[in-house]
Amino acid sequence: MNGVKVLLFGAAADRAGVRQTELSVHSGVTLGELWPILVDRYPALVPMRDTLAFAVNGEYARMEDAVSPGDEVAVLPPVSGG
Amino acid sequence: MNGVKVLLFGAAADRAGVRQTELSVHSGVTLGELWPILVDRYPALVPMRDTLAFAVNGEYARMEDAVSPGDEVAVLPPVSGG
Amino acid sequence: MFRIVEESIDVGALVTGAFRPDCGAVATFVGTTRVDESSGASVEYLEYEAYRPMADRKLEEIGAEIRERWEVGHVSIVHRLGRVDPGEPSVVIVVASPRRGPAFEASRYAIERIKEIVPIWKREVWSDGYVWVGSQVGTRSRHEGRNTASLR
Amino acid sequence: MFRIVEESIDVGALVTGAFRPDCGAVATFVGTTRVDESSGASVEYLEYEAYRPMADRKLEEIGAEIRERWEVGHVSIVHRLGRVDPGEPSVVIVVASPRRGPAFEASRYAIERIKEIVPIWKREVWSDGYVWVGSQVGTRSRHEGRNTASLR
Repeated sequence: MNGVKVLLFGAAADRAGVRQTELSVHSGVTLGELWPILVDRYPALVPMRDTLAFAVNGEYARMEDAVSPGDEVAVLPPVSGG
Repeated sequence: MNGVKVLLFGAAADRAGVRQTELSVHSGVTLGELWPILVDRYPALVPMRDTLAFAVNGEYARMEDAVSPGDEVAVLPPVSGG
Repeated sequence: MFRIVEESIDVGALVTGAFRPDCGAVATFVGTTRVDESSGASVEYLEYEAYRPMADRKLEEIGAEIRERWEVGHVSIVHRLGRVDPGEPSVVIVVASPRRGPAFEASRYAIERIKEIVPIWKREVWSDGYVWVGSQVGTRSRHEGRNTASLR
Repeated sequence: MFRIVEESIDVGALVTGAFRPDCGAVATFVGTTRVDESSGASVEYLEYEAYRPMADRKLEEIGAEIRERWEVGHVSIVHRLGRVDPGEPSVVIVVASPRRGPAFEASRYAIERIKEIVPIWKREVWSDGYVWVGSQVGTRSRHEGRNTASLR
């Protein structure tokens, strides 16, 4: 497959209205390049941008980190456990 | 009665060999004046002097505080609860 | 022992399970649902969700950080998911150490780190709507100074 | 609730008994008998005694000091007397507060104050004699840098 699985949590899932989606990407795309594709589909996420963190395959990642088809990307609002 | 009850605890009871005794005093004697009478009876207490605190009727007291017949004096080594 | 659970937490068993003859101090922190109140509304319960297994791994990382920084004989962290009613525990941290200083410091460190790095989220369900804590996203609009409405 | 007891302490009941809907944080400290070792000898158990009822009153005073200094919903302190075996609790402190900062600070304060003002004494019973902690009076003579022998 040439998609990445995108998981959304908490307020991000709430605003997007989905908890999971799949985006088609070419290999080597960065998280920063993935974001416009995601918000194109879920524009309600736009105002959350500055509060979000991201994980790739279960580890925190930066916007310049690359994503490959088959990866799992997670959209993480500010954590609030405890 | 014209005695004060003296209770000893922990290391003080250990060194004196008793947990309780009674000393005859005149009214208005201070704790500081009581001490020589006590160590006359239990000389093994002498080396502990600087480590001890005292209570009169269940509250911490200073050496200049007065003791009256009927009072309860407690000889308190450094506390080590917890 | 680091666990994320769906059911209620047996706090007593966790605490007594930390007692060891080589430790003289056991510090425990329990986070419980607090009924906040404002403008006539109140919190009815909290609801937690997690990104697993990342959240499980982050709890283990916190345990490893603690063992690097302090001399501890036992660390356990259990976090609950789903609905947690008022006065019920959502998180329990237990640290045993030979001495009390490290036990206190490590247990405090654990809860602060949980709130920083573990992908768990809580939703306050109020009598008049809900709020995702930290994001201020939700359905409450009438009361909060926290700008719940502006994001909707 | 402030108590001095002769029997073993039900730690789980004390902790869960502090959960309240108006508090979000419960900090607990448990002091347990630690098996210290030196020069081939080891601690076999601790033995505690108290000057009562002064000790009971001092525990209550510590509770009052805590309520003056911090916003707390619940404070309990239980201290055990007599023989306390390795890994067994001698003291349990539980503080519930709306927020975690005061809960941590108050529970730490409680144990420090107990060690300062509550007339309770502990004797370490070693495999080769005993020592009154703090006084260094006892029957151990061969090992300690603490001048056990010089006072005898």
